[in-house]
Amino acid sequence: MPELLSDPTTVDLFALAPELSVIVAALAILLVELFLPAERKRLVMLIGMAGVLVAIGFLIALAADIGGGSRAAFGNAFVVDQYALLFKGLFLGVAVFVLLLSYRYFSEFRTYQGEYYFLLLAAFVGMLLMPSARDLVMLFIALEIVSIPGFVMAGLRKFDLRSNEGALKFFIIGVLSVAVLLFGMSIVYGFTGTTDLVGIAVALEGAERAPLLLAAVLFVIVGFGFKVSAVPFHFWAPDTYQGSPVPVTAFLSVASKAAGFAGLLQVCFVAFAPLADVWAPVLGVIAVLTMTLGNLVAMQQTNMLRLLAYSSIAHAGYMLVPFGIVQPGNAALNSDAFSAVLVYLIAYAVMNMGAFAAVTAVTRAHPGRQVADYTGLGHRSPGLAGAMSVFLLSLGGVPPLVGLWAKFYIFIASVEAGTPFGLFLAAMVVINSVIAMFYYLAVVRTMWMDEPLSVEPIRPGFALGTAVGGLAFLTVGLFVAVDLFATSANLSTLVAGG
Amino acid sequence: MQAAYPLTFAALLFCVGVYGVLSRRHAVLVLMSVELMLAAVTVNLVTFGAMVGDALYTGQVFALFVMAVGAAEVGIGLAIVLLIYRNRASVNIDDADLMKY
Amino acid sequence: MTWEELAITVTVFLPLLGAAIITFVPRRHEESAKSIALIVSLAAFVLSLAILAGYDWGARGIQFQLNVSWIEAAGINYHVGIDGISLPLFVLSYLLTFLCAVYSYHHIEEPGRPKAFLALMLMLQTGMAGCFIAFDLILFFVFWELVLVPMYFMIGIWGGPNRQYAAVKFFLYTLFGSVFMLVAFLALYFAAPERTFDILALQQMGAAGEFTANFQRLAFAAIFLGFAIKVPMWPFHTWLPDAHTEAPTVGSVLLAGILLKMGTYGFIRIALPILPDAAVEYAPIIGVLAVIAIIYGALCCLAQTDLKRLIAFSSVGHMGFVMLGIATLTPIGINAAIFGMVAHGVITGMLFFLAGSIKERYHTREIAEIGGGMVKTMPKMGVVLGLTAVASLGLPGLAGFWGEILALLAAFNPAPSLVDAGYLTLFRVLVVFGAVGTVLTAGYFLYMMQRVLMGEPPERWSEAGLRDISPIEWGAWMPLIVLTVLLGPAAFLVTGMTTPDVTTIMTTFLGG
Amino acid sequence: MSQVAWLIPALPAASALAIIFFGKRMPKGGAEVGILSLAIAFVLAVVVAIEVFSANVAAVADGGEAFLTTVGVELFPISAEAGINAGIRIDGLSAMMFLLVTFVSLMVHIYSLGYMAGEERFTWYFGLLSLFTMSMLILVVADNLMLLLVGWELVGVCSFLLIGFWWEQKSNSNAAIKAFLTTKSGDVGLVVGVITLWSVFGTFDISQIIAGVEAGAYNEGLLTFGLVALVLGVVGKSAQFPLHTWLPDAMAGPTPVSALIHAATMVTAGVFLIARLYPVYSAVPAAQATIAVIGAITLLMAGLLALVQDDVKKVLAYSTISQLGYMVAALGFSYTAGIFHLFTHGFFKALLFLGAGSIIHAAHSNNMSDMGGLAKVMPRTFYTFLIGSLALMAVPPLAGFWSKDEILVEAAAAGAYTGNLVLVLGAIGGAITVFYMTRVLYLVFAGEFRGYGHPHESPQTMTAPPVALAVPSLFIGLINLPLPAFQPYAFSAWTMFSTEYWVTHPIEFSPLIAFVAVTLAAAGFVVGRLMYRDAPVGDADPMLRLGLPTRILQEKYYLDRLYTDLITLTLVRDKLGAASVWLNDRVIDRIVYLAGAGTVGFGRGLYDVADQKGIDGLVNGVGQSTRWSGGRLRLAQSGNVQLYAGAMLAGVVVLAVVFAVG
Repeated sequence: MPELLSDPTTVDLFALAPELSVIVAALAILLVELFLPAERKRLVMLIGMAGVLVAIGFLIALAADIGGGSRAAFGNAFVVDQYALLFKGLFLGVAVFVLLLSYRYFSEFRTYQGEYYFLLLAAFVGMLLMPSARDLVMLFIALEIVSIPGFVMAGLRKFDLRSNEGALKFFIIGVLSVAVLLFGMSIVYGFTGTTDLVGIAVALEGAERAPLLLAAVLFVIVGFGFKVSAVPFHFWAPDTYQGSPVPVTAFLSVASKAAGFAGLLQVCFVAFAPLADVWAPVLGVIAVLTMTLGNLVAMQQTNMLRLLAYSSIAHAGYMLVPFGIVQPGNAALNSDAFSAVLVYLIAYAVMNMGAFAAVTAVTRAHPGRQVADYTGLGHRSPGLAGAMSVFLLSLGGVPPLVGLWAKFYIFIASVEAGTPFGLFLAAMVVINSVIAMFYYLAVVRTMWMDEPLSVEPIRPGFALGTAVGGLAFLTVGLFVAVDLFATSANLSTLVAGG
Repeated sequence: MQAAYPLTFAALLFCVGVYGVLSRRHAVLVLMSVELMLAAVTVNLVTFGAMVGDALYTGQVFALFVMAVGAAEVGIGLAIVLLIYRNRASVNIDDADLMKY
Repeated sequence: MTWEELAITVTVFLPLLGAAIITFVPRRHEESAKSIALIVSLAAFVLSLAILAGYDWGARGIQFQLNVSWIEAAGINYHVGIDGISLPLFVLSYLLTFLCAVYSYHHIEEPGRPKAFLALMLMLQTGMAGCFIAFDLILFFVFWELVLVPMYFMIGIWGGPNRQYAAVKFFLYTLFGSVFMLVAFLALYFAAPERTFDILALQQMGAAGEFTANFQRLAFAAIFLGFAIKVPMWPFHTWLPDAHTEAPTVGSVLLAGILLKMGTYGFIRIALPILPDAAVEYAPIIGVLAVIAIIYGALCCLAQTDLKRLIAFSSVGHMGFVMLGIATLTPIGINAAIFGMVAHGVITGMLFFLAGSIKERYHTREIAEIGGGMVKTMPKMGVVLGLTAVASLGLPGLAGFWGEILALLAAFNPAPSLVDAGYLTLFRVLVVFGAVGTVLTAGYFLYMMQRVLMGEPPERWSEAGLRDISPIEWGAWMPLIVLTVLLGPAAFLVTGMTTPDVTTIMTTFLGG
Repeated sequence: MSQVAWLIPALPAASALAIIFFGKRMPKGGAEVGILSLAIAFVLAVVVAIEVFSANVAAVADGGEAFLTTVGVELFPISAEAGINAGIRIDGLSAMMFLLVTFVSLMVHIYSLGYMAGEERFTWYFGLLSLFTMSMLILVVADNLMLLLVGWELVGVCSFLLIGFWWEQKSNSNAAIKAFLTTKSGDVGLVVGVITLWSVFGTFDISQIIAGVEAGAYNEGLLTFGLVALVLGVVGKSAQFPLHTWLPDAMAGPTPVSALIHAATMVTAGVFLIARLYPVYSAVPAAQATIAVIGAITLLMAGLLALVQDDVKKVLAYSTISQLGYMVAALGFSYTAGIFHLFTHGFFKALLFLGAGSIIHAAHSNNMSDMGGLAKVMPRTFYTFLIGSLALMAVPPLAGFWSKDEILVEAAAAGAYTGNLVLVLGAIGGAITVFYMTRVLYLVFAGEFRGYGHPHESPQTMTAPPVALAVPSLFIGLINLPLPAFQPYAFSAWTMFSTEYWVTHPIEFSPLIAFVAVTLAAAGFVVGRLMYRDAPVGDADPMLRLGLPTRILQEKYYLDRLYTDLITLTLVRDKLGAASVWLNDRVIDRIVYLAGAGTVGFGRGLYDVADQKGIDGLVNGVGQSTRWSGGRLRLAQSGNVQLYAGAMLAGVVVLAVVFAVG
């Protein structure tokens, strides 16, 4: 295994360019913010936006450069391939929208703008690293770079007890799960003698299945399970979502979760692929529990953010379904499952981001964040309510919105598996989709069919309006291109690049 | 073989950490328990690093990373605890139950 | 791209475009949404007539075909086309939408807001028409579901006092069914020897016996659930009376006129040809349920005190005749079903228009409140209601007759495969019950006419100066009245179109 | 001429449209259009009849085939092979019906000019009359059963509209609904029968069906079923026992309507249908026996009912039912006897109804107890009514004598139990007929006027049509004189459906039967005169003083109560309908609701129990056990973060065990 021994000190600046440009922007924000008068501080958002856009530019250049191949740095610990690029593109796209969401919110919030944008970009650096990480160490670092700024951002509303509390819960559960993850990683390292993902796979192939090793594999998966808020590692999510500033919640429920899935994909489909017959059923069961619990509890919520929190738990459940059908050695099936997760992730990012964008707009007029605040929104701000309806219906899976297509891929993959368990998973997705419609529809109904509380329209402002409109457009129109996502980055590129 | 001793030690350490996280009411003690868990990981990594003996000293390097990141984490954690203490004059973890269900 | 290839796409998506345009109408000029909707729906209707004019009546198979790849990874194509089975319903959907656009000049229920209302209506049009031209299961499904949302809003915002309940019930009921349907579609995709969602390809495989009996049974059950809820067949009908009763007039008209037909159309287009063996097994069940629906719908109608609810329940019975025709698996039965669908669309659409206008004038739907004597207070409205009611009860010479009698005729002589399976006697018994159903149907309609049209009008209505049919209403209704009368003697307008393709689609069953 | 016989129904169709759309703007409210079109149609009918009848006479003379012209087109296809046709079938039967329908209709049109004068919906009335005539003519002319069915249903709905013409009164609309629904119930049989015949012969075409029967290639059981089912339709439409109850109620309509629809034409549709399919029926003895028995029961039962009526129109209505019974019974064994009675009866019953209308018009009441002595004030009405009555009483040589006598002769010739039943009941029925008509004559025309106001003779338009109808009532019986020498040129030859049938079923005369019938009739008259010479009414009326029999008859054998109360109201509307709604709202909907509510409740339960108590409780348990071991523990309800952590770790442990074992 020559690449195992490749020099870990090699650096490919071009391959690292997107990360570097975001880092530069983050540092620039910290610096510039010091010299701006209080009322102009919000402009640092533009620096962040510039950094993200430059990173997107580099991303495009990288995509053109690697073609079907890959570039690597730090030995083989950091790899840029099509898979990584797709995720990076997703993250940077989400970053653009999170920045748009944050602009008005934090400029009215008035404090810690520089810190917030710095932390946000720092977290995105971690995300950009995540899909490229092909080494346990690198994965761990990327995960922590995503998490640690998240803890701070969740507690950014310093004088709100709820925010404090949300941050604390997030922190404790996060740290605990990282500890478990690390414990697992250390044992895996001990068994395989390497931290390289492909190396681990090679070592696990045909190795004796010691119970301790299997437990360690589970520990590693649990670490990511926390990030994607799978049951029973989901407890922090509703409280933290409720307490955090809304843009941060959006970040947590979309970007952070996507990063978790990126890591989970790499760990499961590369490193632990030989043990798929062990972890797949467990993840399948977790998927069912996650979506069922998420949906059933979401139904009870009166707080909009908690509702979306449980909804996002449920969606994590859907996304875990393809993991449940993976079979060792069945390349075609695994590739389908892999694509299904990717497509769902992208769709989920678009529609959930949209929902949070709309919530951000409404929260400005109604800080209480109750579902009741949305009563008669359709009469007050038809555009906003229309967009929100599109997002919610898409989350519910109403065609031809993008949410349906995402579910569709999961259906196909799980039926494709042809096993009773696969069919069971498909059936659970079906049943859950119907259950989920209850609460999505309830919100839609409240928005359109109840008498409004006031006639005063809610104006989201330019940045937020652009975000809402753009995301609504994507939610409606993306179905034209779902195929592209499914085919552009399939499992083979990840495995080959690893 | 000698590796059994440090590994057992690490496992015990981890369990103590877990126990602490679950049972201590004082937030700082909880943070310390987390540190114990991370320490267990570090012991594990160093042991395995020596046992595997790979050329890159991955285990040891990994341990360093864990320590560094652990320090950062605890820093953030203490900051959050401080924040809570300032707002409600209590560092009891189970007082933080404003949001539930 | 020629006109032949683009015709359907343009016609189907034009209303959606219109809906998009309407949303950009500023609120100050909300009234101008009506003219836009009128122009768009008229243009779309004219386009559909152009397709009708360009259609080769004698030919079999689909025309105006366009088949391009859409989602290649999953084998989903944008495959559209039209044949004799879909053409009548396709054109009818455009006609009804156009008439609804005309009618909305006359009246839109509280809270008004024509902009949103008409945009939804046009969206609905795209979904409805799309269902009839889709030759790819997934495309079909998308259009099928596309109908759901606008109708949900129509009922939920512009509906009666109990609108929210009705809207949610409608939505979840249909969604429930359609999810099963989607699963069945996927199952077909995977079970096909050559994976495809193409309806025509799957039909050929179905005819060639590529699907095992057990698979067919399961797949048919799932598809059945989806379509049966939409039709609605007894006992999946309970969403219908609520939805109809609460829906605004235009919503009821389109719901009864087109939406219900999507279910029956689905049976003819998808369920029967792709799963012929299961169809033979399920046909007796469908037949029995259909006849139960006929009798049951009529009995429920007798007990109704609410005019609109009565009409809604009458749909259950009428669709029962349609399903009975389908259950026979014979060309005559299918022809009867399609004719029944068109006739029901025209007649019941008209009845709902009338119910809406009556509600608008009397401010009540309660028959007792109306109190009779409408022929005196509003002679024209009364006569039109009377004519439509007798058409609905199946009077020969009017549109409602052929669908019923031919369905009975077909049921007396079901397909050879059903006879071989020993169901001949069952079907003949069903004929007798179905015929009894026609009497009950006549009964409740006459009873309704007696209570609404005849007698001396209560004083408050005779003095209220109720306005008779307005010119706009005449405009919206005249085409339906003409069709109601015309489709009786000129039934070839439908069966002439359908017969070749019905024969093609039924060949599997004809052999036994 | 017969090629263009479709013009005969087309004319009233055109006039119906013209009247309904433009009638209000015409000087006579549209009536003139109706009368004109009917007059032309009548002329055409005469021309067609001459052509057909002479051709048939010629056929008899040279042994050729009976006259038959069919012209048809396919209306639309219903499958690759089959289609629905529209076509006309002209033969002796349809030519005869043309004559009857157009003539009576024309008379009724003219009569209505006076009778309906000043009526609010005058135009609408004439529109309906034309529409009805068109429908009836479609029924008559149809060359296939489907088209016949169309006409059949159309006359039903016209009848509904005309019975309920004065719909302001609930009783009228009730009667209309009753009539429509009762006949429609019978139509179940018709529909099933038509479908069955299609199933047997693969066609609706009457010629082909007859050809099929002659070829003998049919499923006999199915055919019998179909024909018996058709009889059910006949029973409904022609008001035969037990579905006759609608006809007396139908008298709620304007009297001219009763004359046209409920005496001469529509109610004979059933008789016509059997006659139309006579060759088919004659191949199935069981069906023929059914017909004969039903007819026999009806003729007697209805005749008895006529005895106790006070309403003059109801007497005539029951009399009509009774006479229809004769026709139906006759068709059990003889084609010619049946349709001959149909033909003659059409004229004199229409005459009687028009006369009754005139009387009612004058007395402002339907009840005979409010009449009396009208012979003096309205002589023209009296004499025409008398002629009609005598014809109905079968007094020789008036129309009714010949046709009724023919039925009895044929019944005697047919023998067997059906023939004998018809013979006996028919003879008794004849006496009853005479009796109740005698009662009517005395109560209405004799004695002093008992009503209110001053009755006077009706206007010209209302007296001329009865006069015109009196002529055929007097003489029309002579066209089928049962003389062997005359027969080749008589009615039986004109209307035959095949030469063979005419040859094998000669019309004969039996002096014995004629004598017995006349004797019975005379007895009836004598008894009637004795009882009603002094025009006793009300409680004095001997027929109303018979106790139980009167009661039974007045309650119409309780059949109506059975139908209306028990079936229609109790069972269908109140019980079954309510039951269905109950089933709908409470059961089916409830199941769905429960499923929905169950899911919601399950969610709530899961949320309360599983999430909050179960998972939380599990969490509590895990947390507690750790706390115990630490020695400083209490039951802690709050303290969430650590419970979360505990749950998470518990999950890890459980999964780890699963993993390690798996």
